[in-house]
Amino acid sequence: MAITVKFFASLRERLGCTERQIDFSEPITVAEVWTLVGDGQPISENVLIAVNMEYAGAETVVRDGDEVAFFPPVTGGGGP
Amino acid sequence: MAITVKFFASLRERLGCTERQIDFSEPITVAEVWTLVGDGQPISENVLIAVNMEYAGAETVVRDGDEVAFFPPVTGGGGP
Amino acid sequence: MTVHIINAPFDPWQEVANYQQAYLKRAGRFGATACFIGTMRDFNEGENVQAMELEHYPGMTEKYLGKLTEEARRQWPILDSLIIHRYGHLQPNEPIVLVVVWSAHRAAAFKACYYLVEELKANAPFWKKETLATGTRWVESNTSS
Amino acid sequence: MTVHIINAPFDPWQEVANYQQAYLKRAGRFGATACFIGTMRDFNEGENVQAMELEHYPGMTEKYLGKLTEEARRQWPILDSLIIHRYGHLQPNEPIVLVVVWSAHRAAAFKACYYLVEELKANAPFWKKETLATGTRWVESNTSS
Repeated sequence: MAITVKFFASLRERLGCTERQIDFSEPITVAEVWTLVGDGQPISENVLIAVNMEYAGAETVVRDGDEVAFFPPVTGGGGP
Repeated sequence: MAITVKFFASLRERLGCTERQIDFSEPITVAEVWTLVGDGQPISENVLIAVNMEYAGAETVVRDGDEVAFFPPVTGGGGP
Repeated sequence: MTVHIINAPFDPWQEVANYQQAYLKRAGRFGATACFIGTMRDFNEGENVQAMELEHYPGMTEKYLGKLTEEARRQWPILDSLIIHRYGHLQPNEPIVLVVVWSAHRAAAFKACYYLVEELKANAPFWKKETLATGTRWVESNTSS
Repeated sequence: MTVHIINAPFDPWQEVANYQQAYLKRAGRFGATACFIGTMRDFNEGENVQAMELEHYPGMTEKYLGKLTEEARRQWPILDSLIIHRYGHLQPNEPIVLVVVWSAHRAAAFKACYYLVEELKANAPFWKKETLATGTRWVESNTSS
């Protein structure tokens, strides 16, 4: 089983990675994905998670072909 | 002493008058102005009053040169 | 802080673009623009409306809207505002009123714009007379929303 | 119900005029148009901002804003909506986001527009990186208002 992992914004810069693939054989949670791709620390409250482009929690189980994204708090819209 | 009295919208049509002057010798309230210019009935809650282009109550005392206006509830802005 | 009471059709998007162009000396300062446009519909209370006569109280209208603008400025940190209101003969689909507020942040812009629109509808001395297929009628009261 | 995510400057007033022109088949039905424009300022947290890079999550942005629009439509009787959001390289005073809602009555238009703007700012996957005189910095959090 394989998933795509994406990083955005300051997290992308900090981890030095935009996108990577990871393989696994057992069902796996987003938190476990983070242990494979993250910075060695537990997921911070300042890291948001999306699975298949929808917001998700760290306990979400990911499946073959899923896209998991990690990113910092969003800052879109007008003004600062 | 003389004041100008104006009527607007459905009230203007009902009374058949846009503007008139009235003369008086004693201080006079808006309610008393209405008895001179109105339809013979007490001022209805559906008649709004402005004195010198500001909303006012029926007990307001008017002075020489004032402009008193009577009109129905307003219906400006968008939509109906 | 500008109020125009006009008796000819206007293009609200063009007006606000022009105003903002003239206002560009404040470019970079405003982060939020909130805007409302009220447009004449072709139906009201179940009837087709063919045209409308919009009467107002010249002088009091400008005075009231000027005071309203000042009150909004006291309540919120707004940078500028523009109100344009039609009077006279209107056809369906023509804009009746434009209210625009510029501010550094969105909450002030939204709240001030909403305030101006609600107060204008509640108190500005305008009256609508609709032309239906069967004749004319004065609109008796504004909808509450 | 339209969402555009674009990477070039846009004129919000022209866009909304064009959209409304295309949308005129509904002329006479909408009595209220509420509109919000977020514009890049040249200052933030006491510093002059010279430029901005706006990153987003292609795919998720469109998906999120599409769902948001559907949710607004469920909550209020809105006739149409238009959202345009920039990404890429921005200069001060350039519009970042345009949100427009058309409805028969003003309450629905105002409330839906406010809802879309607040939810967009809170959750749409965009990130701002500012260029200051001293270097670049990621904006860490949105202002609450």
